[in-house]
Amino acid sequence: MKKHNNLAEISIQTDDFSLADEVALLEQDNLTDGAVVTFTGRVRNHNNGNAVTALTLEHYPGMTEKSLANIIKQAKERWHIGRVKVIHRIGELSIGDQIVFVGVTSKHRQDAFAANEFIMDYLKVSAPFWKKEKITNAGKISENWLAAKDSDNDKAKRWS
Amino acid sequence: MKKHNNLAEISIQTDDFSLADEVALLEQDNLTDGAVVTFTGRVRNHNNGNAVTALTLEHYPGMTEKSLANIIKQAKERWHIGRVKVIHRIGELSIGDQIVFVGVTSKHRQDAFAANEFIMDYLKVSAPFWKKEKITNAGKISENWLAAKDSDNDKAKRWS
Amino acid sequence: MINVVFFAALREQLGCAQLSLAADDVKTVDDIKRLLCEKNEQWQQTFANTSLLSAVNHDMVDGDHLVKPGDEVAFFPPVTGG
Amino acid sequence: MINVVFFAALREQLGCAQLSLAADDVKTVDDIKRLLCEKNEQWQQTFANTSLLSAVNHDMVDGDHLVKPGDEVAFFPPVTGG
Repeated sequence: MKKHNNLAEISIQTDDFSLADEVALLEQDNLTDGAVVTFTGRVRNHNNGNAVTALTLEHYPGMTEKSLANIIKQAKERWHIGRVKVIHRIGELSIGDQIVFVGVTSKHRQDAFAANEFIMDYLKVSAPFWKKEKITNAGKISENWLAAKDSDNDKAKRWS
Repeated sequence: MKKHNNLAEISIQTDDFSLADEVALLEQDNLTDGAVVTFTGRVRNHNNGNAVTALTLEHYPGMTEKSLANIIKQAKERWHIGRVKVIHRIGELSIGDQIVFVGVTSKHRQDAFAANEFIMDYLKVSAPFWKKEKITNAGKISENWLAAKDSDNDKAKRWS
Repeated sequence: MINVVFFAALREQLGCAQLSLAADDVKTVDDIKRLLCEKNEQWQQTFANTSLLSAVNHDMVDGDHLVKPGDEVAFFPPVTGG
Repeated sequence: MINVVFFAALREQLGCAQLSLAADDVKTVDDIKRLLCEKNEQWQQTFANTSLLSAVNHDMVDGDHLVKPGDEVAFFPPVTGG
């Protein structure tokens, strides 16, 4: 495989991203990996029964990148994967907006599926991002920091 | 969720497909599903140590569609998933070409990951497609029908 | 009549993609296989491959599956798509 | 000096994003927490939340983790990205 030094594996950004462009980068000059698995997370219009109208994402600059790099490193130690890309947006987002992208290539699909889900599961519990939702409940608008879910901890524990 | 009758879940086609267009269709008017998982399979340049130069895909018209519809039905019974799209190309393909696409949306990412991998695992062992590879070995070009892999049967058995 | 179809390597080995059989003498998929093997040595050898799969009316079935006039019966090697 | 930073709901509850502490009196992350709780009732109540996480120099750590001058110590609620 040709080296691709210009492809940073991690991007924390306010701007939107293009799924097609990201996958094209993962596949470029990469004819050995036949499998590409992507995960895209978007802002839903509902959460816990409330109508969500917008989302703000805060992060801890520096630690976020370090945390994600560590997760990717672990994934590469556990599975035979080729290229990895993780994008997470920060700032103000609207309903339907893309929040997060994880793309993984591999020779065999099982590795790409497992590594992609592993990265998402650990991102959810160990990468320092926080969501604040703007919700409408009975006509009243309020802003709430999301509470972490036990189910996310359970998902991450499956891998250990 | 708005009904989308114009979105066929299965397509067997000679033409290439656009990942971006397919994901856009899965997400269109779909603000309840926050998770989108895609799998894309491409023609690799190597297989079993031989240099692959091209691939021909044959299928059994009618049975292929029925088989894939049955796999999708099973996936919907096992997991809470929203929309599904399966595309499989047939005919002559070149190195790097896209062969297969599976896209699944869901409210919770775990369902989309599991359903997507389930669909691929069963497609591999029960959908009537056959690959013939054009390979170069020690300067000699030959055409070989691919042999089925035991590992694919093992993967499918994991789900039962 | 029963419509019998062959795919991929099997089709190439037999040099035949499709044939029609009178339904009188056959009750099961295995009966059809036996009848085809009587054609000649080559068909017999080709069908000796135990990994061959069979389908009736687009559903994968075992050898003891019953067939009736108008059915489409298919024989093919293990699948390799995806 | 030790640089202490706060994020998300914790930052809003404290009304503080960052402060500096003399490193003399603190050996561990828990020592810093204790020192912050002495500021006033509100800080004490806010840090009573047992689910708060801590990091030193961008690595998640437990309360008994040792700190030294120049370290960046962070406190924040459980993460909710993705």
